[in-house]
Amino acid sequence: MAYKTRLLATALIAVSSAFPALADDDKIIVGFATAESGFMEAYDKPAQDAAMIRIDEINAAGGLLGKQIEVIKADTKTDRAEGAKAGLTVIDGGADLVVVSCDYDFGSPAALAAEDAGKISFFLCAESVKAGIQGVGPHSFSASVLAAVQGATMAEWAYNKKGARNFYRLLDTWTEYNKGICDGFDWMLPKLKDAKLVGQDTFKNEDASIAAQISRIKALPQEPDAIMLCTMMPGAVSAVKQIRAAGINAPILNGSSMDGSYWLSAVPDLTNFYVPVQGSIYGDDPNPDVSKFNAAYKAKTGSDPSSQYAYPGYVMIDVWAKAVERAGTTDADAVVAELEKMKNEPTIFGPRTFSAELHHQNTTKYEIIEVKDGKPGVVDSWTISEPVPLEALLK
Amino acid sequence: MLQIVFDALTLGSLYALGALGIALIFGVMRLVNFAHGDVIAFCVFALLWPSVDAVAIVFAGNLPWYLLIPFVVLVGAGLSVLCEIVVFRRFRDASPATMMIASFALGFVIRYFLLMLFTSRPKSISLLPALSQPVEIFGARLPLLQLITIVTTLLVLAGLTIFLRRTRFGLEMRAAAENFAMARMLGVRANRVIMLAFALSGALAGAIALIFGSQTGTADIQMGAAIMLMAFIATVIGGLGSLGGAVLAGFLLGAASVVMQVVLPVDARPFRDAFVYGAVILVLLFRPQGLLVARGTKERV
Amino acid sequence: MSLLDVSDIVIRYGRLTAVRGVSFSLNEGDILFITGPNGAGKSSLLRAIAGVTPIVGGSISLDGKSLAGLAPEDIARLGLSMVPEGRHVFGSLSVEENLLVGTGMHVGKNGWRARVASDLEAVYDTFPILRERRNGQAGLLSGGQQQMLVIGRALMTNPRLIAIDEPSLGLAPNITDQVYERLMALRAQRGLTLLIVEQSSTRAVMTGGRMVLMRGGQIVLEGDAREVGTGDQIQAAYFGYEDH
Amino acid sequence: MSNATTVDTHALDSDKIAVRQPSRFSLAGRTIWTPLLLSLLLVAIAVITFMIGSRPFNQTVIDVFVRVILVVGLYVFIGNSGVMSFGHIAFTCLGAYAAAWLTINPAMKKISLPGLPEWLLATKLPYWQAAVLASLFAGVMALIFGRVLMRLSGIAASIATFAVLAMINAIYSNWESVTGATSSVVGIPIVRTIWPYMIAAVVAVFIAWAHAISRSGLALRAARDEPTAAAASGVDIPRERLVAFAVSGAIMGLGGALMAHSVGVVTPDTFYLGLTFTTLSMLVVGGMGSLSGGVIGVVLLSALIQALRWLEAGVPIGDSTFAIPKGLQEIALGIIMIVILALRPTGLMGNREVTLFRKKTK
Repeated sequence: MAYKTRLLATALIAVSSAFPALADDDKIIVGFATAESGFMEAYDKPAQDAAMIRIDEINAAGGLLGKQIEVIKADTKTDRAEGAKAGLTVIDGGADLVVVSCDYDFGSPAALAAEDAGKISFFLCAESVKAGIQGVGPHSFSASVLAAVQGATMAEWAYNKKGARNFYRLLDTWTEYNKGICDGFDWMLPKLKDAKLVGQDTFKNEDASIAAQISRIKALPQEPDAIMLCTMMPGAVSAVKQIRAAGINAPILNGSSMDGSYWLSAVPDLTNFYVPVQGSIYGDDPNPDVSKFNAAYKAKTGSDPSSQYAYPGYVMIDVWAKAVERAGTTDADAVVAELEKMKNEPTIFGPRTFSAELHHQNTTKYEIIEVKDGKPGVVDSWTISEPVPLEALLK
Repeated sequence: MLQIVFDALTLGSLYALGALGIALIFGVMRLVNFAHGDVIAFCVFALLWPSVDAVAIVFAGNLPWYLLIPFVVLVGAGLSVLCEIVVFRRFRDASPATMMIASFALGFVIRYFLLMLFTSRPKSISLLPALSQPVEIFGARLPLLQLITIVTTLLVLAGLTIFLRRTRFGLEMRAAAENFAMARMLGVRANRVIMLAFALSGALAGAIALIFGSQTGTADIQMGAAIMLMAFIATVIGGLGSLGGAVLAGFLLGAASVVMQVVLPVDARPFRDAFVYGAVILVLLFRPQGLLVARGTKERV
Repeated sequence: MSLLDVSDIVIRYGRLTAVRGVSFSLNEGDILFITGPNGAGKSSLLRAIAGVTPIVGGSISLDGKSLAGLAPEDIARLGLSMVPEGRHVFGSLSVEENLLVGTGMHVGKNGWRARVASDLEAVYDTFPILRERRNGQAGLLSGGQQQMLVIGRALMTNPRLIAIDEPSLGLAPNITDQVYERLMALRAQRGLTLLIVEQSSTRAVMTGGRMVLMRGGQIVLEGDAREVGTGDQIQAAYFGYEDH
Repeated sequence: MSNATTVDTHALDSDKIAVRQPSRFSLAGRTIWTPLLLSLLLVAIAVITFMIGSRPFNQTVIDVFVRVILVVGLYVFIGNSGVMSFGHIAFTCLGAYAAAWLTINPAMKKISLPGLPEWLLATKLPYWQAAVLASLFAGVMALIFGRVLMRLSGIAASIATFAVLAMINAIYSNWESVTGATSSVVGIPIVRTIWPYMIAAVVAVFIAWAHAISRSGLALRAARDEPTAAAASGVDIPRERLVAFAVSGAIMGLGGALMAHSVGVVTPDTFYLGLTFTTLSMLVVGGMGSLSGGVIGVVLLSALIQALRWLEAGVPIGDSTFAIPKGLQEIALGIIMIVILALRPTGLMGNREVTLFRKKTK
């Protein structure tokens, strides 16, 4: 009877793939409450594939604490209410680690459900400071780097390496991520001697045309030395294309979300365009392990990563597994304590630090990708001179 | 100053073409077609080969322009007519609310169909790259595309006007838009006129797809939605059933948006849309029937 | 064989029955008035004949061909032109454009261009005011002019039968006289068959022809207009003094 | 006969007879079965869910109850007035944020929403008190907007309501210090038991019913079916519409507050076109002319969605699993909606209400 009821319940809730496994001492369960459909799928899938690579590696090497890692999944359908359900589903399935969607807004309902149940949650690649203690609770982490670090990195690098002094700031008010990049830029700019903001404007990602914003840049007495463009796909491509079509050739600085060559065909022969990345997908990363990972990724999915956003998934399982190993248990509080002890913990994709105040990266080493004549490649690497302080992040 | 005029005209052109596509169908069957935005998106995706990879596999997009343009326009017209035959024909006698929800459901189907074939990741395409060059005109430096957008829109408007004023089809459509039942009693074939309206509307969606696609360089399943909304509003404040009103209101909305972007201080600029929509409410309060009222149009919503 | 045969038709709106079992027939060149008080079902009857309102019982045939299931435009193409109540000119179209809307059915036939041009001339000859205003907006015409326009427009389809709903509604008596005068002249010239709905029988009596009187969705009186259209009998029938 | 076209199914329905003043009490007695039966349905769903005891399913049903509230809210205005509104989700947004303001821990509020007035920053209420206040706030805002908008009718009114939604969305998406702009507002206490949602849904159903049989509701429906006659007999249409607008705004606000507590985060884009169309579709598919239509539309469409998800996830048939491809669920949902509307243009329920005595309704 109990079995029947459970079967009925399972049928009704439509758990994807796995039937809820009973709490089983022989294995450790990682639950993915991520988007398998809807628009977040495009962002969650690569990171999740990367996470699976690390899980397979661990299992092949004998498992974690001598147990195999098993994976269960529930689809959030890129919907917040569904996200909460997906979170509850994997928790009911016995997940020791709840992995949630890449974006804070879409991942938080599941993360809050995990926090409620006293489980560790990890955002696949969210870059808002809220993806962690500040927006979920003490058991929540993000595997990526704060958006503000990206803006700050680009500002400082362009100042030092490109001699940029006159900056222009163009913000797409669509998401917190975009604002985060510009926040980091705003924090860094006053620290750069002689650097100044010659103008700023906003637009909306879905704007059919940003002609008015571009006219404002062109009305400046002289073209700025660099344009800090805080935006993301799909509007970003349109913005870059329109800026170049209007004959503005100043360097354009961006966040990591513009990494990838898949969109470059839209702006033929794009030049003077820069993005910070955690690792290069173009096969030219100074760290050979990155290229090795790329090969493993290709073997698993059939293609190279399309952007750097696959990498945090790998990092996530990597640091979590290390913490579990050190704690000797999957108990949430013990693992959190081990994670918070990590200071510049080396990973393939740069060092990671967690503390009792911040479960996110407020500084890291970034590779700088330059797009030149339509070809992207690593040109430099940069670490900001000081971490972005919590006050600047919470402003 | 001249720059602002051009910017306003560029944005207004897109809205005007969109509004026309909605007004044409509204005129003949009192249907507010919420699927219009998805038809626009479909036209852009028709250039790509279905694939779930991040990199777009360009298919028809590589055609030379003299084939590309008719291709996209025909795809739009074809899909639109298909919608009419398969779906809307069954809703001739339904209430406007029912038709509206049906059109929304249809748009939903088209959107998720695209999503299944192409995933949700926006795809980049280089459409008519030659147009991304700047040109000098009256001392203002403009992207060639901006100029072409405006000229195209004016040509489309002129062409449509001639079509409606000088041809028998046009005459029947105008009569049907004004009083559909009466036109039928005079032997005007309902199905043909409605199909023609859908074909024209779809062709306009194709035109928007081309302009928008070459402007943004992106194919995104959501891309039609923003234009569709503005176009819908333009259709209403222009005076439902009035094609001229729809075009006028489309340009006005474009102008309002650009002017607000220019005059508002930087802190208030994110609130631009709130001001634009506030203006829409004001216009509606003072001219509830729209700017240009089509005589004899009976409201049935 | 008669041109129009209406046999035992029933029309319902929801649970409300508007016409219950009406039959009549009309020969080529005939003139028939349908009269009766408001709500008698006259307009419904006319709309059913034109294919606008569906019938739930009975049959209608034109020239021996059943009209069941035909769309209004198909019926118009068979030669039945309907002039509904309230005139319905296409206000934003010009007068001439209004006249041309109904000529689509001739397109492609042998020599149709010349035919349309001569039809147009004929209408202008019948209603000279329309020629004067040919390029003006139809919505700006006076009521009488609009009535002439819709009749002219109906003629442009080259119909065998014209069905007119209340041609005198809202018109001054002398204008109505003019309209009727033209209609009678057309009937004489072209052998046109006329089906006219009017509330009162006055016109029918003045003009002559056959007349039926409807009340409560049924025909309560029929005969030659000049015979039955006057006197106590029609009074009683009109106001329903006697029970049927 | 001249208005034969407008003599349609509504011509003689019970509403009109009611307007001719029967006793209010007998009307209530005659129609009370509708809210009772609908509530019974909701209670039954809640009890079954409780007995199954699955947390994800519990969450699913909570969602259904929230939607019931929203769709009932829509019905109060759209159903009774016949005016399509694309803007009601604006009041859901107002309600959700108001609930957030009232329930978030003051310490957290000071950091994330520093622009709130001092007294609000210091307030922390239990969720049910907050929900009542949020609902009142949304109702008052609806009253204010309604005073301006209700002068309009037809599609102009529809667009104006949409403009209100777009305005509120633009403001809430950018007012950094008060709404947190586009970022999620967090720290809203999450309520995961099903009973408060069920109670709120039942309350919404009864409010809608009480409004429908009130003098104002009856007059409004008379005006919907025969505007000329109603205006001639002294019905002040804008005023009756305003009453319905405010009542429905308050119900939408209640729904918004509960929505906030069901997920624990609010963002402005939750309360925009997606939710607008989902709820409108449920109302129209159910039958926008009746309260039962709204409730049954939500329950049936939600069940359909769940069934399709279940198929998408795979159903074991014998030894093999049958599953429809990913993404097909939405396509199927759209097609099914179109088919339902094509077959039943006035929705599943048409203009009828569920009741025990079939004679009393048609």
